[in-house]
Amino acid sequence: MTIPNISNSETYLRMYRQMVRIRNFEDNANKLYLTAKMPGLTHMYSGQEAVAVGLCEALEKTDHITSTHRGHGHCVAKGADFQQMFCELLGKEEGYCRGKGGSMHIADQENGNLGANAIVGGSAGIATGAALSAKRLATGAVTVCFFGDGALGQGLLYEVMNMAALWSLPIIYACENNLYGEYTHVSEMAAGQLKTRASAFGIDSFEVDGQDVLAVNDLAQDLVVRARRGEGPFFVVLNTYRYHGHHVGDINRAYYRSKEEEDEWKTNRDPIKNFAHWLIDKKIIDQQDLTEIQKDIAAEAEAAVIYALAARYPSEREVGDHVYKI
Amino acid sequence: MTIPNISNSETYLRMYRQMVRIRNFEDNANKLYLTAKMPGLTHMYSGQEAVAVGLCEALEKTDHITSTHRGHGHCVAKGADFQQMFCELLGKEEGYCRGKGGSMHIADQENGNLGANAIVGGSAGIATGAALSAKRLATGAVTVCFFGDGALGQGLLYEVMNMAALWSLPIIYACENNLYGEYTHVSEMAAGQLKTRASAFGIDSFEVDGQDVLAVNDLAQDLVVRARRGEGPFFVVLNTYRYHGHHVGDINRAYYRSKEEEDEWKTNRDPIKNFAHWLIDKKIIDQQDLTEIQKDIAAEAEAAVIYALAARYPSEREVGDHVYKI
Amino acid sequence: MREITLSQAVNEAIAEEMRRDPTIFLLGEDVAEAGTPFKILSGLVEEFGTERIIDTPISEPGFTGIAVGAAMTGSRPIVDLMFGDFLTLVMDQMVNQAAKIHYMSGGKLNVPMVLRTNMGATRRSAAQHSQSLHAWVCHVPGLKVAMPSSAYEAKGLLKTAIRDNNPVIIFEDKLMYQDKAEVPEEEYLIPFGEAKIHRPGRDITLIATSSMVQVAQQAAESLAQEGIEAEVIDPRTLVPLDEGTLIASVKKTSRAIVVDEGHRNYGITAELASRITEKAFYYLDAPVQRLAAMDVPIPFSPPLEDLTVPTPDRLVVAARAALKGELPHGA
Amino acid sequence: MREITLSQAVNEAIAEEMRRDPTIFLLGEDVAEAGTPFKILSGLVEEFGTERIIDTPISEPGFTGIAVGAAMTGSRPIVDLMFGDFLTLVMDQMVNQAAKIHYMSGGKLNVPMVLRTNMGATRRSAAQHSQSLHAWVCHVPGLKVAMPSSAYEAKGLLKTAIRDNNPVIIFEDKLMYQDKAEVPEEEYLIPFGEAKIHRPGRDITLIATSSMVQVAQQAAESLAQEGIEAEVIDPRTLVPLDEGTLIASVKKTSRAIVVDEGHRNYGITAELASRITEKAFYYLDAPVQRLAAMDVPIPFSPPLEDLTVPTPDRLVVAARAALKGELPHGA
Ligand SMILES: Cc1ncc(C[n+]2csc(CCOP(=O)(O)OP(=O)(O)O)c2C)c(N)n1
Ligand SMILES: Cc1ncc(C[n+]2csc(CCOP(=O)(O)OP(=O)(O)O)c2C)c(N)n1
Ligand SMILES: [Mg+2]
Ligand SMILES: [Mg+2]
Repeated sequence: MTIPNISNSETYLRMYRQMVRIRNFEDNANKLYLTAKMPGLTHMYSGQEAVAVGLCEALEKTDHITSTHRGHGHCVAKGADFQQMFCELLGKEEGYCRGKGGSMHIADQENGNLGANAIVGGSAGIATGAALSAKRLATGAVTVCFFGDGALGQGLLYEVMNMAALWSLPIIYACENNLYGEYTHVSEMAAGQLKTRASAFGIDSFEVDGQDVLAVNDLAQDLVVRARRGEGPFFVVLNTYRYHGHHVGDINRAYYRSKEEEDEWKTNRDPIKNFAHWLIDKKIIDQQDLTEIQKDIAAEAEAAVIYALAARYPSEREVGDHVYKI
Repeated sequence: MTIPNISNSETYLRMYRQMVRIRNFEDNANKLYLTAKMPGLTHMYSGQEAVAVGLCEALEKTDHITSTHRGHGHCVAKGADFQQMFCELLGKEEGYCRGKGGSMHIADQENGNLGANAIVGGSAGIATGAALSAKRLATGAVTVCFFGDGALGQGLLYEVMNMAALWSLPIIYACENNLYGEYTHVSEMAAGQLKTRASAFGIDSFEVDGQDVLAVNDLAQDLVVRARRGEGPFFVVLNTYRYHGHHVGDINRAYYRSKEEEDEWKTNRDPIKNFAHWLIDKKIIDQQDLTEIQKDIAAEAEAAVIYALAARYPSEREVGDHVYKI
Repeated sequence: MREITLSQAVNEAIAEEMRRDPTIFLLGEDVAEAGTPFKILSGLVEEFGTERIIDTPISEPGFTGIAVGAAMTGSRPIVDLMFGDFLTLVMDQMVNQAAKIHYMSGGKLNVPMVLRTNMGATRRSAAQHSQSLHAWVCHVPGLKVAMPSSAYEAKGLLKTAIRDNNPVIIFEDKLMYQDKAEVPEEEYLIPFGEAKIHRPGRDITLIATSSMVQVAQQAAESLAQEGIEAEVIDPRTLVPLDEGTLIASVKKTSRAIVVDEGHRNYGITAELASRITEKAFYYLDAPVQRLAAMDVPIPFSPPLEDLTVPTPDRLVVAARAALKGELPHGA
Repeated sequence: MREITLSQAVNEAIAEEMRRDPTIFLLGEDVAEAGTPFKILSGLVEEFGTERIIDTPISEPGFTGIAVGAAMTGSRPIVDLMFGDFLTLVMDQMVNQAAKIHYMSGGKLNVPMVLRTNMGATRRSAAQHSQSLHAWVCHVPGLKVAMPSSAYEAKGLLKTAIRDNNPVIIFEDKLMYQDKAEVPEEEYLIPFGEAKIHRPGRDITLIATSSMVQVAQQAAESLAQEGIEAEVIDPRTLVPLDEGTLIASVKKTSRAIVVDEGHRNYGITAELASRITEKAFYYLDAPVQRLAAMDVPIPFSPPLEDLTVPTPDRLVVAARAALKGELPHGA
């Protein structure tokens, strides 16, 4: 792992906090599902925290991201607050989308999150368009397009990467390779080497350990600077793992992946645990303060859940609003 | 060019004849357009003959091809006859598709031509499906999917190449790089190196001079054998040029390509002229016999045109037929 | 007769047909070991192997196109499109290719394939996983469209679809997969273009598709308690459409309501209402009414989502209005 | 007033709006130096440069998606979709993304974009280049749909579309690009949701879209010679729809025919006929009739192709039948 830079302590701790916040958010979302308090299904990000946090910490608030069906992590990492997020998951009026979007469409425009997307690969066009907009309007904004290994199956991605390359757009395509698309292993879904999918378009492509938040962040910092200078686009494969099932209801997973594999990642490659060790090791924080952080976040999450459970649904009149913007 | 193999004289001459047949077909089609005898527009294949002939001569009748909006050359090369082709171009009952398809949808199932396609890239799925069918039903058939450099913009192609690679399908993706998609140069449409578009999927990829029928045919023979053995898929970029405009009505081309460029290809890189020189050079045929071949073909084409012009339109009752197969 | 779920009915139909005809294969996402997220296809890969139950990458346009090409060359593919909302991704392959190839080739080529997909809201799946988009494909000559309303129809219609020589799209309601119905032990097929009268009645005709047949039947029960005898008819296939049965019923009852879960605006209720009005105009005592999904993207929030779909209560209200000859929507 | 072609009208609308608002840009295939295959956009790249008139690769889903994202982030893109038949390729971006984003985000995000495309047959372009697919997008809440019937409407509707804060799809008839009409020198906009009465009449209402307005006007001329006064109405936008004007007319004339170049089956004529019937039922002396494209893929062969579209003659025959109160199609 990287050599610590003491002037970065703040940043390190913020990254730690954000990863813990994501994990806490997900644990609570899962609980809401298991206790039948959440409508529908949802997809847990737990295990992949270093990806979202490592990348988003390299961005400004005015930079954009697009997200996926597995989008809570991106949303938290880009600066969202728990209360509005839980309200959205429960379909409440105070949710980020007034309860109309739900988990799979959560968006947080103020922080530059253009939204989760329930069409696999569906946000690749949106992200590339945001980058074109930024370039044309000279806003200086960079866009990160998050998508999974499964989205590599979608032709749309190749179409927009080609245009991003032709037009040197300020965008980073972030492929979170968590090894599975639903119940199918990436090796059954993707021929060849993942990285070359983008280098075929002349796009500078990278591969990084998605469990190592500092490695992700270092690379991201570098690419964001370069993208702002007009040297984009870039493509990054981030190797990671999802701890839960494909969605909260996917409990019996033995037919597509082994318990051993899951345990290996959870035990030895957990991005939060490993980063905590490093922080302590490097004397950036001690165990007691870390525990304090964890407690604070747990309390914040719990309060948000309680708030959201008690919050109002949108009024029935709203069903017809927002079909068209006046 | 290749060292002649005297036992191949027959093949050489058949390839020559097929190239001349395509050129004659196109010249007549263009004349029909210019004299306002042909409905609609059509896209000329002239200049690209070595591609269609070099590849199709490596195929059996039972092998499949899919074709494009610029499809007359593929159709002739796969064994179609002039009369039914001209009838189709004129919308006559005796056309390959009873006049219902026209130039952009000409198909010749008996000879394995699954049809031209007016959706750029639209036949990539069909071709790959034919290859899957052949593999599953163990027919031994190989499919060649013809498409232009412009079709590299379509995401569908990447989706099906991925599956062809995952499933080792007996298919050859033949990318005819004639440098333009309509009025736009390939360099404005395609980032990176064309060949790597397929090697990114682990597909064995090749580049060949598409004006050299022997080079094309040598490679094709090799790949067809390998595809039948289950070593497919393959991808080939064939560098070539279209002599006419994008379609017969595209007369003023100076704003997108120079007269000099056109002349260079027509004068120094004509696939038919150069092959004729080679045939004479290698004493496979003399000029007199060549001229005889040309005359025969011209007569065949002329007769077919006269026949087609006089042929009947389908009866009005037919308009409702073939919407569904009973 | 035994009872099975709609999910089992689909599974049986595919298994029976695959045993009969080795040229049939099935492809889609997570169809093999996973048996689809809805577990509809469980067990098929064990019987037929991964050569015939084929897991694909997440490439809807690609694998649909592959099915078209396979269908043109001696195979009879079944495509599993995980959500009906993904029709957006396969329109080119279905509409510009599959639907037109037989016609464009003057009858020489044909495309015997089935696209199985689903429809229906109120599953709290939000706007991109709740649509009922069958109106689009009904508008395309060359495609056939089936809408099973129970396990019984699901099996019989799917078997017919698989044997059809044309591209057929079949929409299953997601919320009905666990619904049971009586299904014969012995083999049966349901011909296309034959509507089914689920309940006879003389006062008003309720024409309903897919899960709306249940809605109509519940409404008919309620209406019966008020002395109103509703006839409930299920067209079963929208293309081809059994116009005759619909019109005969309306000529008898003089009133009709069409109920469907697609959006109301420019949806299939308009076509059915127009066909009836055109051919039974002088028998009608009131305009044919339409009940359909509200013209809004489907909201996630449960209390909002529940407002968007037709319900028995709303149908009963509409029926009472029709019987009074009132115009719909307060016009 | 000066006369300009529909093609010039489109060009002017875009140029005027681009001068006014620097956030507007246009993208599509062969739009810059080539000015599109129809030469509609000639001259724009010279004025606005390749940064604002952007040639794309042949990637309809891709560049449409890019437009959606650009529209969400401060730009107002215009997409040029070369043929309406390619709607098949952009349905996901338009329907699952553009149409729903405002709603799904609870009103926080919006997508001010225009998709310009075309429609119309009899150009001998065969089944994949002749379709009129507007019914599909009319069915999707969140999209607006405009159908200009002349150069005048083309300019005014397009300017309104560009200023709209929602995704708008505009269908131009390919065969009308060279048709001229009077167009004011000064700036004007045509509001959405306001039908235009092209010709007043008391005996029958002819509701026609796009080029079918010309067909209706010709039919009206012929009918006038028989003493039948037809009112010709052009809805101009199908979403939003000016139901009021249509219904007021039918209440006056008691008879109506809807004419459109999309396929008849499950097409837009059904919705318009249903709306009228629902709200003017007791004023109707005959069922609303529908004239539309035949339900076949468009054949290449000219004598066959000409059979597939509505013509003035066919409309006159239908109008006479309606006036006699006959049912359509010999029912
Ligand atoms: C176009 C489309 N196809 C299929 C699905 C169903 N689906 C939802 S998530 C998913 C797997 C996605 O895999 P990946 O991109 O690797 O993301 P992950 O779930 O691993 O985060 C699938 C197939 C969908 N939502 N959209
Ligand atoms: C999906 C689609 N987009 C656009 C077009 C219009 N179009 C027809 S041919 C063509 C250029 C194709 O270029 P290429 O693939 O290189 O083939 P070539 O014409 O050079 O043979 C275009 C853009 C089309 N027919 N289909
Ligand atoms: Mg994954
Ligand atoms: Mg080309």
